[in-house]
Amino acid sequence: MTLDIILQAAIGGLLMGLIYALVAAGLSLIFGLMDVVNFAHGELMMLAMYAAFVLWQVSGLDPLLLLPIVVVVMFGLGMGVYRGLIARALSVRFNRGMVQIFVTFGLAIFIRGAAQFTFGGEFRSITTGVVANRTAEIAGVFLPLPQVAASLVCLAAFAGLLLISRTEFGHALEATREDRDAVALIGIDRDRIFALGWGLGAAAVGIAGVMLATFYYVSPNVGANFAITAYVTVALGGFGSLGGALVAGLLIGEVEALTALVLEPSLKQVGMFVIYLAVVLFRPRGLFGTL
Amino acid sequence: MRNSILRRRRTELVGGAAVLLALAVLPLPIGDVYTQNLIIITILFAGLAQAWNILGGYCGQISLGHALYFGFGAYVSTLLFVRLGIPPAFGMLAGGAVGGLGALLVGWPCFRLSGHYYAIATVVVGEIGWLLFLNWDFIGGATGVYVPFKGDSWVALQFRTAKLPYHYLVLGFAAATWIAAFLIEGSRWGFAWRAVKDDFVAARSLGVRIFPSKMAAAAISGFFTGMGGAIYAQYVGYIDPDSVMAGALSILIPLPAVLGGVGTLWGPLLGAAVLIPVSELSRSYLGGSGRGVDLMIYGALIMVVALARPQGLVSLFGRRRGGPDARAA
Amino acid sequence: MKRRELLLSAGAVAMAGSAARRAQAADEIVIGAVYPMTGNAAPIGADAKVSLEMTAEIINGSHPPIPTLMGQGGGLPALGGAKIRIVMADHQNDPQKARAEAERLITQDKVPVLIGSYTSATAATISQVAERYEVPYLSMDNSSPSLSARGLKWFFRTSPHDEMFTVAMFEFFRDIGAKTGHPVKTVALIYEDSIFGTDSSNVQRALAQKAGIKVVADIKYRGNSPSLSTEAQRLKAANADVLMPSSYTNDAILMLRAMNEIGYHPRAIMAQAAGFQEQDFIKASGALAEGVLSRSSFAVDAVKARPAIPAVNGAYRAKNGKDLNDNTARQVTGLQVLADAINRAGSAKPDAIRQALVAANVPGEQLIVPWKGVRFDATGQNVAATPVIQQVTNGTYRTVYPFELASLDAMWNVGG
Amino acid sequence: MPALLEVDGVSKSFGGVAANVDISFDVAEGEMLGLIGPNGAGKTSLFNAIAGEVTPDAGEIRLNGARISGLGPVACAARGVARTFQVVRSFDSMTVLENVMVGAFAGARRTRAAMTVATDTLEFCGLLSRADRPAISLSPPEKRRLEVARALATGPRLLLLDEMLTGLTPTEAQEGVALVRAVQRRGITIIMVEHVMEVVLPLVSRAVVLNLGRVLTIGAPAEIVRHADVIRAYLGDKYAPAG
Repeated sequence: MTLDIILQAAIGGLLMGLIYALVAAGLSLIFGLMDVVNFAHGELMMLAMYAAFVLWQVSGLDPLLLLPIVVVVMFGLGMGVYRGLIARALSVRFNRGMVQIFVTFGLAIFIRGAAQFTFGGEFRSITTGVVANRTAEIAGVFLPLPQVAASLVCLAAFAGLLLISRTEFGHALEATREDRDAVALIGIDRDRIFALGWGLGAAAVGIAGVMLATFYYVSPNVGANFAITAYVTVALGGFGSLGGALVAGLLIGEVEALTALVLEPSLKQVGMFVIYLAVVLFRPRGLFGTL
Repeated sequence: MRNSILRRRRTELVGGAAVLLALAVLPLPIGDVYTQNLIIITILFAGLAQAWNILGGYCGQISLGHALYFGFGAYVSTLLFVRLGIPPAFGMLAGGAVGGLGALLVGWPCFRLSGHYYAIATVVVGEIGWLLFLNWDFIGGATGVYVPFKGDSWVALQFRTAKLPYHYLVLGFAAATWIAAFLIEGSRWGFAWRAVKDDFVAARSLGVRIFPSKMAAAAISGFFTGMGGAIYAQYVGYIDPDSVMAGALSILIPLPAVLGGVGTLWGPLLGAAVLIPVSELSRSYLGGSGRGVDLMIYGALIMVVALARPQGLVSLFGRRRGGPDARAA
Repeated sequence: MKRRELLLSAGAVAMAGSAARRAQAADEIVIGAVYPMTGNAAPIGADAKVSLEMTAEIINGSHPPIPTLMGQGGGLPALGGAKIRIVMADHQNDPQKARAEAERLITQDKVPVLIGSYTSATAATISQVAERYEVPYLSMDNSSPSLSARGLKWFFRTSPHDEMFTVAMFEFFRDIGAKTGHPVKTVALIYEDSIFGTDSSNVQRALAQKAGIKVVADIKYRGNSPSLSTEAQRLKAANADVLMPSSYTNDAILMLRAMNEIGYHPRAIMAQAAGFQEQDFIKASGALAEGVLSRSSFAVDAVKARPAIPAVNGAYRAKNGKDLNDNTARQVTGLQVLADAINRAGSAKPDAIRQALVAANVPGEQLIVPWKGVRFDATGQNVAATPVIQQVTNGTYRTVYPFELASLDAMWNVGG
Repeated sequence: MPALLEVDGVSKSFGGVAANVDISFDVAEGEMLGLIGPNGAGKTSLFNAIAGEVTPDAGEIRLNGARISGLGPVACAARGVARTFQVVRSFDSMTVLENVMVGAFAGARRTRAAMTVATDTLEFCGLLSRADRPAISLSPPEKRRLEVARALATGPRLLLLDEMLTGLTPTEAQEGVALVRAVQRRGITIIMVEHVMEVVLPLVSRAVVLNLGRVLTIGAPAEIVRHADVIRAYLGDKYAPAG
């Protein structure tokens, strides 16, 4: 267990951690805004991966160039999901918490079936691109370029989200988060804010999806592989806190990578879960949670 | 006026007996094994949904990790039978006890959390349990455990091809969960738990002890879920972590209760009667195409029912307690 | 009572649906095939559906005779040219659903025999149902050794199981070592934490010890996990002569990429097929797959020894756009053996089929697979199923062992 | 008459904000005490301290000589302290009768006994006609009555009413007052928190006036009204009496 092995695993953990963080950021944004845990979040990412794959297959362009298109598509999809489903789920008078969980769960199954129906079950991969299959080596440590590009884009996305939170729309988001009912008094159209919030959340997970598609396979069930990591990241970081999602994502990426080094890799997720439970039991709201 | 509750409970008891009788007679005219199997699975999941309902419905704790207790029950009963020769008729109760104990162990830390934090914590605990069982060689790990067939016997809960014995076994199980829910609804616990669910601050101010209420509900819910796991193991004849402890099961167990009507006596049964046949039939008759159509139908059904009937399908049958019709004031 | 009508109506729908199916033509034999049509292994189910239906067409159809078992067409001669029909069922890789589908096929579709099922967990419950209903279950492509070790009377398996596959791997190591002067001293095992991975690695560990080869890494990894970079890192550290993975398709793709990302190119990879034999894997891995060795029960390039390959493979390629592989070739062979057994039994009665299967003795030349033949032992296992070793050479698997069947010499840079 | 409740030097601050500072007073058995003061005077914080929701930083609260501060709401309820909430907290998934039964179970063991207690309490509070209606369908004043009924059903010795009469129409207020008087006639000690003086002063025998977390004055309603500081606290300096 020499030093460079640990360093290499740590780097791998860092790169994956940033992706977990961005996936979680979308989830945290939506939860923070309206107390809704989107159990179809992994499936939204899967749709973004398929969108990137299809556009790449049709156009032959580098997936990084396709990023803006997919982000816009996902933004629209996010708003559509809100208006079509979530708005109704929120207006329910009974068992709202439960209805919201199982509506998003039903959506997840539906999207998985639709993906299977449209694309079939094959495992597809984007095999070309400026960074595809290339690795930089610095002092014995290997930096796979697709992951590095993905991490940089995720960081940029985080910066974007933080910037947005500074803008007027961002303040409206924050205000709505603070007190959903009061904002109506000062002329903020709550529904529009929720729809934009969902659009933003879907766009964030869409970015993570496109970047993931550059080095990870695409299949109808790939969303499930990342779902539980995203929920743990959000709950650990604290629902509604973007900074929390970033820190928690990195922490979980590291813990997962280093546990796989020490324990039987099949148990690597257990390391991550135990840390989550330890933190949450003493700080129920997570590391930076305010809700 | 005074005994409106007693009158309602008497009609529920009569209704319960009628349904029990109907379900007891139901399989007799049906010769087709597939349909009998469908009914058995439906009743089993109706019982499991009612078991979950005791914690999730009456006490308001949305646990998304019940597959853990289901798995405990399945493994305890099967290992006692396969390795120690203890017949599942008793193994089932041991399985239930371990399920209840598991629910207490999980509840102890997790009940300090509330709302979505609690739900996510139960998902995580469920995953940990599944991963540990997957890597635990003593219990067979990923290879799973075969339940050897030793001949038709009620004690060993094994029958070669006969379906009726299994039908009455799961019917007994579902009836037990229904009776438990019925007794809870009318008891001091039932009122306390429902108060905890609706508003624990108000409940606390009336002397209701919050944490013990949740733990009691969890123990009973875990016990019946564990028992359901033991029955499932005897019925299927093979168990492995993926089939008795996976996350998908933790969603399937509460689903009928949520769609049928949470915190009601008939919700879980009605939800199971609609949901399970649809998912089984859509898979059997549409799954073969491999186009995922059955998943689309299943997903769409969940969304439509959850949105159209937030209080559950049970609210279609007259003004059920738990809130008037959605359109009322 | 409201609820009872609901249940009855559901039951009625089920029976109506199946009744329409059961009105089969008098001289038709329905075979129930239980495969994963949705879920992670969906592509396997889709390919199985094509390979089985293609084989049925060869057996039933009128076409110039193909020099293979039941290749003359025109249905089953001993049953007046009866046609065989395949009914696919979806088990979604869930043992309980596999059990329900098996029972449905037996009781509703009245199938006299079941075939399936790719994943070993589902084979466990299907074979139990077959045993209880006394209907033969012919496992086409389940490779877990524990399945045939349960003393089941109605269980048959044409395909070799992991132990027989692994024996072929170590025989290859011995012979290639002698031939090139570079024997294998160390191996690294990496396997999925499912029944397939666990069984396969247990056999590999035992045979490595017997062959005096040191296992320098023994890594059980989480299936479908988001990243395998740390696992690849541990393999790189071990740097064994041969890496022996047991993975399904998605993990196989991810594993090769993870190793490439940290600059680790194993000197040799000997895969327990499954994911590594899939077209998706080769397409997705591109150059990374070059030189990957894998055990296989099929050698598409062994045309000299198996003249029927071009015709059968051509028919499959016409329908599915790709060559037969380890899984689909075993499905074709299994169905041929079954059709021959039914024909020899001269009846569609499950017990007659079972007797015919017990008496089966098909010489290798009559198959498309390079086995010595098909002979079932007391446990229902085909003991004459001798696998080959293949190597990916510019994008396709070419047979490299046994040397007499090889279409080219193996690229072997162990101990170089 | 021995003091039922002794509030002895209670102080409580929330993150630097001193909600209560060194508050002391006694409440005799069967008395009706008012707890008044402008918004933000620390009434609710003190009220919650007595009900056990909040643990005082300093000082003690004793019921019948035994300390109850810091024991938590459940222990307080068990010792006979019942309360209503300023913002109504009814159990929406239950009927009116069932809501009250939850309170009744504090004393009753068996369901039938609890049902009897609940039914009698509903009759006493004039809600019997609504017994089988879902709690969620009641009008706001009816919901306030339900809270009182629920609290009464626990068989309390001390009833804490949190702004029960504010925001009511004159007729509703009158019905509310009639109910409070009826409760007092049953010998239950009552502390009424209100910020509208005209409503509470005619009802209570004594009132504790709080301002900025401190006790401004304690006394009979007649003295309270003329007390300079009270006027200034409520109406601001402009109206302070001359001299």
